Amino acid sequence: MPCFEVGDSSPIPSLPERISRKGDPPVSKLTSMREAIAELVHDGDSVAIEGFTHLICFAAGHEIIRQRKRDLVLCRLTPDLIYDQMVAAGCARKLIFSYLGNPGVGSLHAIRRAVEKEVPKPLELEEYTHFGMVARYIAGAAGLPFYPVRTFAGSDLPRVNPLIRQVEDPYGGGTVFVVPPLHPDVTIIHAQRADAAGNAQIWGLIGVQVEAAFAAQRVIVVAEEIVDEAIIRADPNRTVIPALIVDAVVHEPFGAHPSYAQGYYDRDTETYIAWDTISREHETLMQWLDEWVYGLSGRAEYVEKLGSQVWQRLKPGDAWSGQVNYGRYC
Amino acid sequence: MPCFEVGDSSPIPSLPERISRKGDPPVSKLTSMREAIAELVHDGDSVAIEGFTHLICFAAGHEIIRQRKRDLVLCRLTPDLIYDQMVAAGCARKLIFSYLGNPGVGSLHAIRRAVEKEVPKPLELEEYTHFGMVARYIAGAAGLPFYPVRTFAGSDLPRVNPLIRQVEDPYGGGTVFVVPPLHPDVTIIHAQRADAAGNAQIWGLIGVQVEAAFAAQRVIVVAEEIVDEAIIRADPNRTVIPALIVDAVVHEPFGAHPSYAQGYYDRDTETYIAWDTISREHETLMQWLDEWVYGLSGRAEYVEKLGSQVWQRLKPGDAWSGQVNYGRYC
Amino acid sequence: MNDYTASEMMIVAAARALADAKVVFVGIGLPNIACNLAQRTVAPHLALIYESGVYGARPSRLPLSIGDPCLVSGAIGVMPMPQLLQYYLQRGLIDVGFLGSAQIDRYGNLNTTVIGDYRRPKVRLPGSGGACEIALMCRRVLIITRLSRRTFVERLDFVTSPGFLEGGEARIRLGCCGEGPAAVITDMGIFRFDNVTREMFLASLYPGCTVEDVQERVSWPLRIADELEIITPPTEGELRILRQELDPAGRLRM
Amino acid sequence: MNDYTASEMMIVAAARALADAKVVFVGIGLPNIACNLAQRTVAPHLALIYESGVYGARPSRLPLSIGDPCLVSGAIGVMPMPQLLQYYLQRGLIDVGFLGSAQIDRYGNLNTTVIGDYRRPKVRLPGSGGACEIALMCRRVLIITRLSRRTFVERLDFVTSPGFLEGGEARIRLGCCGEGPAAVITDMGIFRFDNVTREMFLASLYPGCTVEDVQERVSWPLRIADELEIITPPTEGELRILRQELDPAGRLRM
Repeated sequence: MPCFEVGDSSPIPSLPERISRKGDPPVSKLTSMREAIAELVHDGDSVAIEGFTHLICFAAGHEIIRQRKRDLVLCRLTPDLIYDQMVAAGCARKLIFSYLGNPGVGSLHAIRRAVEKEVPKPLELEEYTHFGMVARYIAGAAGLPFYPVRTFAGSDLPRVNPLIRQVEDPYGGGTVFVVPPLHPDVTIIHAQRADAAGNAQIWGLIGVQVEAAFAAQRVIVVAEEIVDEAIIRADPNRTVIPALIVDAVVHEPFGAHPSYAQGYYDRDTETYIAWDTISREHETLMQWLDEWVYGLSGRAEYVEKLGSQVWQRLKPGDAWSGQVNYGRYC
Repeated sequence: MPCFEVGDSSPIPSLPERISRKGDPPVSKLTSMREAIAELVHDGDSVAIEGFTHLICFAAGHEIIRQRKRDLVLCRLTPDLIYDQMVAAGCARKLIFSYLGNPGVGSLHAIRRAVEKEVPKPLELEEYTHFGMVARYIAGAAGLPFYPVRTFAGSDLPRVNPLIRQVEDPYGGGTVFVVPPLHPDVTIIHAQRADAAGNAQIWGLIGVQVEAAFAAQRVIVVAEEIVDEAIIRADPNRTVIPALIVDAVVHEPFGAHPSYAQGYYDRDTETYIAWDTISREHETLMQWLDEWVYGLSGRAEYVEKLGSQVWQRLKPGDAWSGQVNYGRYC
Repeated sequence: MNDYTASEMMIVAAARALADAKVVFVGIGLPNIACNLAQRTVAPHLALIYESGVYGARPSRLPLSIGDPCLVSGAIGVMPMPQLLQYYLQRGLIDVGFLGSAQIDRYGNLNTTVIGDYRRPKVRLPGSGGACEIALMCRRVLIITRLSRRTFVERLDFVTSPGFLEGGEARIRLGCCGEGPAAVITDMGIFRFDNVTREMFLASLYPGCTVEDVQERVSWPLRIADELEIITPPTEGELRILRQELDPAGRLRM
Repeated sequence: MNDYTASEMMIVAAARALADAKVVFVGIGLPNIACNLAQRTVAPHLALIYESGVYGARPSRLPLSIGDPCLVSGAIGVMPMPQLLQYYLQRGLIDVGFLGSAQIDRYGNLNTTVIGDYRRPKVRLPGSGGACEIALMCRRVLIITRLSRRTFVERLDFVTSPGFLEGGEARIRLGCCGEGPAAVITDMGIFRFDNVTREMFLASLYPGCTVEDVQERVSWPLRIADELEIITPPTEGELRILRQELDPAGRLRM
């Protein structure tokens, strides 16, 4: 029985090369999206572009499509439009997921076509619940061989997914389900701000981004703003990703659209609703990809093509956090 | 074999009464320290006054001593001065812990006297590593029957603590150590600020406070400042404890001294160093308790007795966090 | 105001079911509207929790998704998903969870995964998302779904989220912390579950609906309460809030 | 500047051992001074991690405790302990951990728990704290302790933190992610560990110290490197930083 698939590395991760490669905090890792994807995402890799509704890095997904990466294992709780597009473009061979829908709208038609009709090609599914996926990332981030959860009991999911197993509680409480660690080859994190070394801060929904990053072999941080390290150090409790685990930093304003960045721009629900029509036929979807992905050089052109009226519509009002005093101790 | 001791409740916590008692967020739970301890801490209870160096609620510990609570099972990673004082005062029958020292200074003499010489009475020890204790709190907070950790291997601790057990990794990685959940009867959390319902925000070291609170049956929040709910809602990512799990809220400025509150007052290292002398003999320690605990009505008198010079010495300079924009969406 | 749609009645019934709830796990779509209506009527202090990581949301608009930014600004707390799923949901702190379903059987088991065979599905549905853990861990589960023989089936093609399994004590033997489905709120009436057999029975009807209407849309022979309650129609107050604040576009009136 | 104390030499030797380290788990006391000295000399980009939950600290003063507020203000990140212990330490991201000990045996196993019997101890020591997981999970462990026959014992009263256990392959069979002790830095010289037997051997001496001085303070017959290195004494620069910035009170000179 294959107990570790692509995306699962050995239960005891040893990361000597990572530390020596990434360890120097002051080194700038700033690069372009094109270079980051070219260097760090390879055909056949397992890839996690996470973010629960919030901060989904569409800019990275589009660049992967443009560079015609193939045979990827795509990991995400909710594949969302971004993986629907990547599957339609033929980038993926497999999905590891927990909810296959366009939230509040309906189906993800491209993924359904791949599963039900093998268009443009077959797509393997490895399925969990949200909590099951979250637990796989936790185990990956924590360097644990498995993670116990009280979900799955009574469900048919363990019957169709042999990676969901059980262990006996040594304190007499019966059996409990467990999942194995998920170690994506690459995790791509979108953040509101980061410094050039990759220390990143997020506010609003954090989802499972921290776990997905620590679980991964390589991490790309994409940020709305690149800030001085002093901004990060002024509020260390806000830091979610340390430079220590980051391989590349990309400055890509509006890189999450039609997902959103709290405080920067709103979720573009119109695009999510429109996708239902665009994606119903493979041909119209491919036309959309031609126009909005293949036909553009990158996110800057996408932002321009979308036009200022859209950005105006998506601009939120202000709601400031207030600030706290950490104190100066000397 | 007793697999659940005091402080361990059933592996599936059902908390119907808790929800109905604490659920209404807008209800004020403000009370005095005296009433909170009298109502919520009972003889024989397991009690966690957590906070890793930071935000240790000495005010609550002193009130427990004043009210002459008995037979408590005291849970804390580092018993620190506060449990040394409570043990000397005869409040405790057992410690669940992982590091028994006065950090950077030396021994905790009262606890050593209890263990080595049964003065003033015997003290049972249940011992873990830091990570083991943290894992017990995580299991408690998460409603899990056990929690896996890669520590303990090769150590003698599992030999002397039968609650540290092993399970077999169902993915073929060998055995892994586990600890059972810790469910304190009461957890006392000190925070920089909270609203009257108990929603609490902390910055600086958070330690294991969140886990200790969610693991507990009852929670007392003690805060340096009581703020309007709007302050909490302005920065929701800063919230660590929700009113949902809080039974009482106490406003107790300087309640953590000689521990500290980041941005409010410094750790009083002089007191930590002086404790080494005070606590070397049971008699001098009891005289100190007479003067600083039994002889005072509460924290307000302690603050006054300590004197403005000390508070001036402990006052930090300013180091503001800056603020972030959450955005107004309507 | 006397004319209202079946959808409106369904939402109102769902909101009323939250009268004694303190903490609710909010789903998107109908449950979202019901929770917001409850907060404005029977349960003013209802704390809304979203699995995206939000506690104590005060949405200023009706969000399309459970991860909408309007749920974050002004919330009491926002946290990583591991914390919400483990410390709130798995810890047993949530009163009520709402679920919908593509298929439901008489024991309240739900299928949102596939129609047909799992490996070669006729229709690939979204899957569990958080439904399985909500079904297992919330103290009570309210199911909202419209009546139809395609939905109310003899046998599920796939069990995504367990209700009472094969009935009787089966769920208790699972050892999960939630008590299971409390009601199925449909567009014609409300089902509850027998305390012993755990089979659902028709407990109440909306005004103007009959037992026959319901039976026609359920694949198994219905069990019916001895005293079938007739639900009070939506009040003017309920309809006003629903139409003016929560459904200004009138989608529930279509 | 030619006169320096054994304590100063020991700190300087420990700091130099961090020359190629990127991320160090900082303990309190001597390790704390050594890490700060390394950051100012051989390892300017050294990231300091404290198990209290701090990453990338820039302490403005020498803290008495690893939870001091000066470690928080101006740090890169501050996080709950579960995150630091699991995602950094257990995940294998930390290069070097420092440990002290009350007892150490020839395989680098450490005892900080009890002298005497565990149930009826002659002396109750602090216990593990984070030492056991640091010993298991940091890639390399540096042990700092003063030489004495009470410390360097034939057999530990209690194994708090495993080194190479009974030597040879024993540690590898544990399956932990760290490689084990790399060196024992004392006040007279430095021990390293044989690659096969995993027994410690005297690898270098400080100027003016002899093998006999060391043997006198170790309970077992010493193994000694074929070519015993003599450590370069503290440089003027090292001593200046140590005395002016890190130990102005002169505690290391006593």
